[in-house]
Amino acid sequence: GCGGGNAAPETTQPSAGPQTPDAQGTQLAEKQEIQLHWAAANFYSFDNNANYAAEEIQVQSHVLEGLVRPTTDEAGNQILAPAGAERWDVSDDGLTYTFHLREYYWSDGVQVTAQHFVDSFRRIGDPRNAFDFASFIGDIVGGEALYTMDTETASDADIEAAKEALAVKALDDTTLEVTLANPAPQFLSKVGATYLYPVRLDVIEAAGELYDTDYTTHVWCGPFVVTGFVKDNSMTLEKNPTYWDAENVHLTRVTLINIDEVSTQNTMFKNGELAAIVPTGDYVQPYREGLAGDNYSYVHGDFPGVSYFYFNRGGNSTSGLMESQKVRLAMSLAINREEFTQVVFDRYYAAYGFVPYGVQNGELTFRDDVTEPLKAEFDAYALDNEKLRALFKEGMEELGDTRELSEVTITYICTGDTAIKRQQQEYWKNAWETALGITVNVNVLGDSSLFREERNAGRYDIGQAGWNGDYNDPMAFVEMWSSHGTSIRYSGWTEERAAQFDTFIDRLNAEPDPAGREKIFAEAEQWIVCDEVAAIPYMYSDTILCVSNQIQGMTFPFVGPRFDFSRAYVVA
Amino acid sequence: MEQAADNRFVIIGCADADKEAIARPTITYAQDAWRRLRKNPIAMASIVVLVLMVVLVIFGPLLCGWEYDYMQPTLKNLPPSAEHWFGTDMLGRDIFARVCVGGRVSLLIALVCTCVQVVVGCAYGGIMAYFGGWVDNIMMRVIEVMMSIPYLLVVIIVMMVLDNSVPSLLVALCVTSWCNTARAMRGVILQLKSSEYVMAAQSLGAPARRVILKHLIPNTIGILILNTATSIPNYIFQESTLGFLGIGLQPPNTSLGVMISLGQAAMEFYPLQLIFPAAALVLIVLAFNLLGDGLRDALDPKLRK
Amino acid sequence: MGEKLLQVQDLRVSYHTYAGEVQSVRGVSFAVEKGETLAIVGESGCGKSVTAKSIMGLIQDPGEIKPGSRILYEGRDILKMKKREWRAYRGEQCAMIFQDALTSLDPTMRVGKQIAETLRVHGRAGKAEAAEKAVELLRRVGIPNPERRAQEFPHQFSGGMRQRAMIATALACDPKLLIADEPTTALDVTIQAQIIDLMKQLQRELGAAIVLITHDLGVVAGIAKHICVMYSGKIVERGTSAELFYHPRHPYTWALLKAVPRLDLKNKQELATIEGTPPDLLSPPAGCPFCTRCRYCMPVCKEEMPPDTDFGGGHQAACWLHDPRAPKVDAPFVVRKEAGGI
Amino acid sequence: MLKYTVRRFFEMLLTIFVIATATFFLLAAVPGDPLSDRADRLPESIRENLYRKYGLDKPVLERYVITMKGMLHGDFGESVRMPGYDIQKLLQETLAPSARLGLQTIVVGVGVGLLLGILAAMFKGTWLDYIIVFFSVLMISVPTLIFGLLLQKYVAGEMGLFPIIGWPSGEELWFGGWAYTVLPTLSGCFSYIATYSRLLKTSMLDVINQDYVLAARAKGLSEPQIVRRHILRNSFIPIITVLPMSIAFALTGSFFIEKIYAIPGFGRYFIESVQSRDLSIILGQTVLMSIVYVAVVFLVDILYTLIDPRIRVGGKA
Amino acid sequence: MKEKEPLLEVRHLKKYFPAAGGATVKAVDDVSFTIYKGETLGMVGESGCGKTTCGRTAMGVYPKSGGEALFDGRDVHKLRGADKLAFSRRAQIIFQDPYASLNPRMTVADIIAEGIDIHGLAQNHAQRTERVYELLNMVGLNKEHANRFAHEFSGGQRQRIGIARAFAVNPDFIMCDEPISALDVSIQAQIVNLLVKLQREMGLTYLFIAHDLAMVKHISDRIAVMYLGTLVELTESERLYDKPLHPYTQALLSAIPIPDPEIELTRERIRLEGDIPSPVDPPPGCRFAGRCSRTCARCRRETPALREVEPGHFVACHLV
Ligand SMILES: Nc1ncnc2c1ncn2[C@@H]1O[C@H](COP(=O)(O)OP(=O)(O)OP(=O)(O)O)[C@@H](O)[C@H]1O
Ligand SMILES: Nc1ncnc2c1ncn2[C@@H]1O[C@H](COP(=O)(O)OP(=O)(O)OP(=O)(O)O)[C@@H](O)[C@H]1O
Ligand SMILES: [Mg+2]
Ligand SMILES: [Mg+2]
Repeated sequence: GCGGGNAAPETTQPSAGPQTPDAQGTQLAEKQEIQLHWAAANFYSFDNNANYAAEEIQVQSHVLEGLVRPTTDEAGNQILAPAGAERWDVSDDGLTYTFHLREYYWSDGVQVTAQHFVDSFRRIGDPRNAFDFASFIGDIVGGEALYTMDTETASDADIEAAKEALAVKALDDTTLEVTLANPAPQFLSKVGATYLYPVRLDVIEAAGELYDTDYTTHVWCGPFVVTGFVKDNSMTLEKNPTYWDAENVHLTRVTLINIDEVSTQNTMFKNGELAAIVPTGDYVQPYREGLAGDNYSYVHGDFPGVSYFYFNRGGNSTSGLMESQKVRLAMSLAINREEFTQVVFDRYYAAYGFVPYGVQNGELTFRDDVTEPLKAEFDAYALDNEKLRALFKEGMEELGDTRELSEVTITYICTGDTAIKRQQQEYWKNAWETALGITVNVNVLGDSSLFREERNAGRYDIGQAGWNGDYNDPMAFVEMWSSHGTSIRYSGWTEERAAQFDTFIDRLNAEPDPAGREKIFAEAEQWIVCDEVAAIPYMYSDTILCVSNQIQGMTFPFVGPRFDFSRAYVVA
Repeated sequence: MEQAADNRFVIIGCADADKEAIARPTITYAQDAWRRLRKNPIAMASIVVLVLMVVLVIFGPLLCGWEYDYMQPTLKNLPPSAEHWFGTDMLGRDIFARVCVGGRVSLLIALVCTCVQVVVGCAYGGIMAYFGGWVDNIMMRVIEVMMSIPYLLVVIIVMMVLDNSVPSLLVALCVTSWCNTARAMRGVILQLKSSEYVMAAQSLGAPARRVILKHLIPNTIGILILNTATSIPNYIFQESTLGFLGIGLQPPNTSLGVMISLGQAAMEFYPLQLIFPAAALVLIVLAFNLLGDGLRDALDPKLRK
Repeated sequence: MGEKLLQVQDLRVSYHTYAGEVQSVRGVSFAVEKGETLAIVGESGCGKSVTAKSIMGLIQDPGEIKPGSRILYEGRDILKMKKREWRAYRGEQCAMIFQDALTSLDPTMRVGKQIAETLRVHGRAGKAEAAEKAVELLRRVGIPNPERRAQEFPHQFSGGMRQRAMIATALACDPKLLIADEPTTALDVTIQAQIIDLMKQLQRELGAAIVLITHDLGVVAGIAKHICVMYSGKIVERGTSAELFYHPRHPYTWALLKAVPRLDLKNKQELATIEGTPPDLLSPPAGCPFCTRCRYCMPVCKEEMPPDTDFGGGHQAACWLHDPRAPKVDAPFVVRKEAGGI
Repeated sequence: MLKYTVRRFFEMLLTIFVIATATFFLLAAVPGDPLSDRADRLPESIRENLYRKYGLDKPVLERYVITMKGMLHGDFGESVRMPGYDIQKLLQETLAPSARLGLQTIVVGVGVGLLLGILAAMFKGTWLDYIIVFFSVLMISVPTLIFGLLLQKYVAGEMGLFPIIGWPSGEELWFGGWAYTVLPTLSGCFSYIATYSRLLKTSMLDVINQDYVLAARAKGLSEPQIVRRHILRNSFIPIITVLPMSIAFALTGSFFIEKIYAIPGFGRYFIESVQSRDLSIILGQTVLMSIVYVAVVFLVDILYTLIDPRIRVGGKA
Repeated sequence: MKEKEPLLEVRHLKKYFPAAGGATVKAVDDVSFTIYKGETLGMVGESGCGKTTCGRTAMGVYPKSGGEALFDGRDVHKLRGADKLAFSRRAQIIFQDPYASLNPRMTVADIIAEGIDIHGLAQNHAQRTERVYELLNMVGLNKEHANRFAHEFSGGQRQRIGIARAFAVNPDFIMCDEPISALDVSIQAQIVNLLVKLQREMGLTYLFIAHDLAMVKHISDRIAVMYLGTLVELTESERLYDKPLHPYTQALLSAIPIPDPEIELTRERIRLEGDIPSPVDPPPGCRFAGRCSRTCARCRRETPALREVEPGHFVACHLV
C-alpha cells in the first residue's frame, strides 16, 4: 500500500509492500494472467529515453530494470529499492555516487553493463535528440552544459565532446560512477525514473527507424517482456524468464488494454475482467462505501500533484488588477477549497500550500513537518465576504483603481468541456462572484493550442494549471518557479521574479542536510503562496484504486508507474 | 299541363355568369395548406407540443421559481421532488430550470442554423444547377473541398477569426452545413430546370435570380423539409461537440446538447440527469419531424385535389 | 344479343378529399357483350378512368366504391372477390391499357420483361418461354425488330411504340376483356389511326371484348359497336354507334359531335364549342349536370335530374327535351341527310 | 466511358491537390503545432532543439513545398505526435477493423433502414408507420455514444451475451469473431437506420403514386411483388445519391464506437490529429477520405446507370 | 393585297442534340421558312419530328447548331442584354402542356403578371392588378380566379392562363406550341376561337404548332408540314387541304378521324407502316422513304430539296 500521510479516514489499507505468496500461505491460481486498463493513446514510443507519458513509464518500468526501483516497503513507506544496482555509495560531500551493478542480462543474453547506463545518460542529454527529460541529467557535472547546447550553432564534434565530458563513467562492467555538480539528494529519485534506465546502442542502431514503434527490435531486462502491441489499443507483457529475480515474478501474462469509457471499465471490473481500476467521478463513492460489492480492496493514497491558478501579472491582462498582491491574495482566500473538493470531486485534498502530501525530502515527509502556509491566513479571513472584498478593494486602490467591485470583470481561461471540467469552471465562477461581488468571465478555449495562444497573448487574468512531480522531492514543486523552470514563459513570471526565487534554489544546492533543506523549502513555499501569491493552489491530487481481491502483491509507487505488478500474483 | 309546368319547360339557355364558375370555395394556397394541416391530428399535436415547448422554454424558469445557475452544493444530485420537479444536478442546480434554459438555446441554435442551411443551401444549389456547365463543375468541386477539409480545422479557424461567442458558434455550425442541402437541391433543381414553367419564365425575360427564387426553389419544398427536420438534432449535438472545443456557450450557460453529454457522464448513477434533457430533445425533434411530414403533405400540390 | 361478359350496375364511386366527397361516378350502368367493343366517351374529369379502374379493382384509398354498386364479370360480382381472386382476375381475365404509356411503364425494367411479367405471375409460362412469348407479342403489335426491342428500356421507345408495348402487355394472357383508357389521346393522328387499326385487328383475331375510353367521338366512329356518352359521372346517352352518330338525342352529344374539327369548315371561321366547364363533382347539381352549359336549358333542368328516355334498340338519353311537355328542338346540325329532329 | 474515367481521374487529382493545399494552409493559420503541448513543460533550450529536429522552425512556404514534394511521391511525412508512424503505417495497422466495422454498420444500418422505410411507406398513416417514425426519431435524437454505452452495460455487462470490448484480429480480422462485432455494429447503425428509413419512405411514397405501379397491379401482381419488382428499384435513386457520403465516412472509422469498444481502428485519429496539429496524419487522412469519396461517387455513378437506364455515365441530359 | 412584310425569317436552321454514345439527334435539320406580319403559320407533323425544337430554336430559347433566325431583321441568337429583354417582350410562347407550364406554387395573378413584373409594365400594384383582371377577362376567366392556384383549374382554363401570360407583355409574335393537343376536343375549340379572336383584335402573328391538321387548318393562313426534322411541304392552308402533294401530307390528311361510322368504316386510309424513324443520325436520302408507298431508288439516295412547284407551294419530294 501507499503510505498516506493525511489519507481520508475511509481508506482501506491494502496489503502493504511486495509479499511473497508463500509467506501468506495462500494458494496461487492456476492461471497467472491479468488485464489492466491503460490509456494506450499516450504510449508513443518504446524508446525509454524519449518517453514522457505515464503510460510509457507504466510499461518501461516493467520491461526494463534501472539502477533503483521506486516502490513501497513493508510498512508502506516510499523507498527506492536496489534493482539493477545491488548497492551504491555516496561520497560524504554528496557529490559522487558509485553504483555497483548486479549481474543481470538483457533478453538476448548480453549482460547489462555500466556502459549501457553511460550510453543512456549521454543519449538523453544529446541536444540533437531533444528528449523531454534531458534535464534529468542537469544535476550531473557537464549535464546542463550538454542538454542546453544549441543544435544550430554547436557542431557534432562539440556535442560529442560535451557527451564525453558528462561525468558519468563506467569504471568497469559493473561499476558506474556519477559526479554531481552540487549535492542534490533528489538525484537518486531521478535515477529511479525509466528515462535513465539502460539502453543498448547496438540495438538502437540495428532497429533504425523501427526503434520507436516496433517492439520486436527491442531487448528487455526487466521482469516482463513485450510480446504484443496494437497501437493505441493494447499491449501484452509476458514474464521474462531470464530476469534476475524471476522466481518472485508470478504473473505469466499481463494485458494492458485501452478502455476509454469509465463505465466500461467499471463493468469489466465488476465482471472480473480487470484486475484493478482507478475509479473517477461518481464512481468513487460507491467503491469507497463498499456499495459495489466486497471482492475488492479500496486503496486511497497520496499523489504528487497540485492544481493551482496562476495570474497574468503583465500590464496587458484584461482587468489590469492582477498586479496587486492584495487582489491576488483576496482571490486566493475567497475560495472554499473544502467545499470544492467535496462537491465537485468528492475526493482529493484541499490545498493551502504548494507541495502535496507524501512528497519526501530524504527520509522526511515534507508535509508532515511543515504546516501549509496559507492555512493561518485563510482561517483569519474565514471566508468572510466583507473582509475579502475590503482586501480586494484595497488592492485595487493601491493600483489607483477606484471602481466599485460590481464593475470589475476578470477573465478566467481554461480548456475542456468534459462534465467534470465544466463543473469546475462553473463552481469557480460562482465562488468568486459570490465572495467578491465581481464578475468572472469564463473563457473556455477549444484545445490546448488555442489555450496557449490566448495565454501567451495575455488575454486573461487568471488561468488554471496542474503540476505533477516527476520525482519524489519537494524540489519537483519549487523548481518550476526558478529561472530554469517552465513558469517563466507565462503567468507574468518575469526573469526578475525568477531571479528572486533563484536565491532559494542556490541555498538548496548548497545544503545537503534534509532538515536544513526542509526549512528552505518551507520558506520558498511561503513565498510562493503567501508573500508573492504567485499562484493559488487549491487542490492536491490523490490516488484511488480498487484492486480485485483475487490479486495480491500489487504495489502503487508514489512516482513512476501507477501499478507495480512485477511481484503480484493471482490467488485461487 | 298546368301553367306551372309550362314555365318549367321554357328554353332559357345558359347564363353567361356561371360559365367559368368553380364550385369550390376560394382559398389561397396557404389557407388550403393550413386547412389540410389542421385535418392532420399528428401534425396538430406536433404544433401543440412545439408551442408548449416554446412557452416552457421562455417561462419555465419563472414557473418553477429556480434560477438555472443557482448552486446549492449541499443539495446536489437530488431526485425529483415537489421542490425541484426534475431534481438537481451535480452542483445542486434545478434541472427543470436548466432544461428550460438549455432548450431555449438549443431551439435557437436549431432554428438559426436550419435557416442558414436552407437559405445558403438553396442559393448555392440553385445557382449551381441553374447555370450548369463549368459553374456547376467548379461549385461542385468547392463543395467537395469544403466537405473534405477536416471540420475541426475549420471550426478552429472560425474561433480565431471571430471570438469565442455564440455568434461564432453559429458560424461554426453553419460553415459546412449547407453543403448537403446544396447537393440535394442541385439534384432536384436539375430536374425542375427543364420544366416548361421555367422555360416560360425565361422566355418572358426573367433573370436567373428570379427564376431560381420564384420558380425553382419553391418547388423543392418536400426535399427541403425532410432535410431540415432531420438536421435539427444534428445541430443540437454538434453544438455540444463544439462545446468540447470550447466554442460558443460559456459556463454557466447550457443547452440540451451540453446537458445530454454531461448527463452521459452521470448516466450510471443519476440517469434522470440524462433522461430529462434527452426526452426534451426527443420531443422537440419528434414534433419537428412529424410536423415536417404533415407540412410536406399539406404543401404538396400533387397531393391536392 | 350476345352473351353478357361484363355488367356494371349502378356504379357509384366517391373520393374523400379535404374539401369533401367527390362523387366521381354517380350511378353508371352498362353491359359489355363477349367480343364486342363498347366506347365510353366524355370529357376530361367526367369519371371515365374511375369507371375503368373500378372494373379492374384499382380504386384506392381516398376512393370508395359505394355499397349497392355491382360489377358482374361472367355473372360473378367481382367487388366481393378476395385478394387472391383479384390477382387471378387482373391481367388474365381482364387487362387494361393505360392512358399515359410513358408513365405506365416502369422506366427501370426492360420492355420484354415487363410484358413477360404478366405471363409469369399468372403461371402461364416459365422464364424462357415468357421471354419468347414477349417477343412474339411485340411482333404481333407491329413493332419491328422485336428481339432487340424487347431488350430495350421504355425511354428508348417512341410514344407510339410505348403504347403498343402497353397493348402487348395487356394482351399477354389473352384476356377476355380489354379496357383501353384513352389509348391514343397522347398520340398524334397518324399513330392514333395505327393504334385503332391495331386494336380492331387484334379484336378480330382474339375475339376479346373491348371497353374503349376516349374523349374524341371521331376516334370511336370506326371501331365501337355501342357507345356510352358520359358526363359528370353519369351516362347521359347510350346507343349503337350508328344511332348515336346519326340520331343523337342529347344536347351534350350534339355539342361533342360539333366540336370535332372538320376539314370542310372555312378558314378562321368560329368553331363550335361547349362554353364553360363541367360541374364540380364535389357538389353535383340536383338537376341535369349539363344544364349550365346547355343552350336548351330549361328551369326544370336545374331542378330535377331528367329520366332516361328510351328510343328503342338500346338507344337512351337523359334529357328533359324529350319530355312531352318540352318544346320541340331540332338537332343543330345534320350528320347525314336522313338525320333530323326529334 | 474510358474518356470519362480519365477525365474524372484528373479532376480528382486536381481536387485532392486543392484539398491538401487548403488543409495545409488552414493548419498553418491555426495556432499551435504538434509539439507545443509537450514543449510547454520543457526548458527553453530543449524546446528549441525539439522544433529544429522536426523542421517546424522553417517558414511556412518552405514547409509547404517540402510537404507537397513528399505528397507527389506518396509520402506524407512522419507523424510528430507518434514517432515512427506515418499515414501508411497507421493505415496498415488500423484501417482493417475500421473498414470492417464501417461495412457492417452500413450493411446493417442501411439494410434495416430500408426495410423499415418500406414498411413505413406501405403502411403509411397506420400505427406501424408512426412507430417507425418514432423510433427513427429516437435513433437520431440520442447520441451514438449513449447507445453504445447502454448496449455495452446491459447487453454485454449484465446479460453477458457478448464480449464487453474487443475486436477480432489476426485470422479473424475480416471474417469470424462475430460476437465481438455485434454490439459495435448495432450501436453504429442506429443513425443510418433512421436516415435511410426516412429517405426511402419519402421516395417510395413518390413512386407508389406512379402510374406504372397501378399498371403492375392491373397485371395481377401481388403487393409484395410490386414492391420488389417495381417500387424498390425506382425509389433507390435518391438513396444512391447520399450513399457515397455515408460509405466514405463509415469506412474511415467511427470515433465514439471505437472508443467505447476498444476497437483498434482508425476513427480516433481524425479528431486527435487535428487537435494535436499533426500535419502529416491530417493530410493523409484528408486525402484518403477524398479518394474514398471520389471513388465511391464514381462507383455510384455506374450503379446509377444499372438502376436507372435513363441516366448515362458522365452524360448531362 | 399589300406587300407582305416578313417578321420572322428562319434560314437553314439546324438544331442537334448530343445523344448516347456520341451520336447526335438531328432534331431540326436545315429548315427554312418565313412568317409574315399578321399571318398565322401552322406547323404540323408527327410527335417527335422536331416542331417544338424548331420553334424554340427559332425563338432563341435553345442555342442553334447552324443557320439563323432573324426577327425583324435581327439575329435572335445574337441578342444580348437589353435587346434580348426587348425581344422577349415582343415574342412570346404558349406551351404545349398546360399542366407542366404553370408553376404549381404560384397564384394565377403572379403567373400572369410575371412578364409585367419583369418588364416593369406596371407603375404600381393597383395598375398591375388591373392589368391582370383585364387579361383574365380577355381570355374569358374572371377576377375571382386571380388568387387561385393553377391546379384548381381544368386543362382548358389552364391553357387560357398560359395565353394570358403570353399576352401580358403585348407581344407582336406568339409561338403557340401545340396549345390544344392535351385538351379535350370540346375545349380545343374554345382555345382556337380565343386565339383567332385575339389575333383579329390585336393584329398578331402566330406560329401555330400542332399535330392535328384539321385544327391547324382553321387557324392558319399557311401550313408547314414537318417530317423528321425537315420541312416537306409548305403552302396556303386551303391549298394544302385541297391538293396535298407530298405523300406524307396525304397520309396525314387521311388519318384525321371523322365522327361518322360509315365514312370511318369505308374510307381508304393511307397506312403508314412503322413508326417515325429515329432522328439519331438519320440515313441519307428522303427521310420519309422508309414509310412511303411510292419510294423509288432516287428517294433513298438523294435528299429532296424544298422546291416551289407552284407559286407559294413548296414541296420536298422527287416525285412531284
Ligand atoms: N385519387 C383521386 N382523389 C380524388 N379525386 C379523384 C381521384 N381520382 C379521380 N378523382 C376525381 O374523379 C373525377 C373523375 O376522374 P377521372 O380520372 O375518372 O376522369 P376522366 O374522365 O378519366 O378524365 P380524363 O379524360 O382527364 O382522364 C375527377 O373529378 C377527379 O377529380
Ligand atoms: N433537350 C433535348 N435533348 C436531346 N434530344 C432532344 C431534346 N429535345 C428534343 N429532343 C429530341 O429532338 C426530337 C424532336 O423533339 P421535339 O420535342 O422538337 O418534337 P415535337 O415535334 O415537338 O414532338 P411533340 O409533338 O411530341 O411535341 C425528338 O427526337 C427528341 O427526342
Ligand atoms: Mg382518365
Ligand atoms: Mg412538341
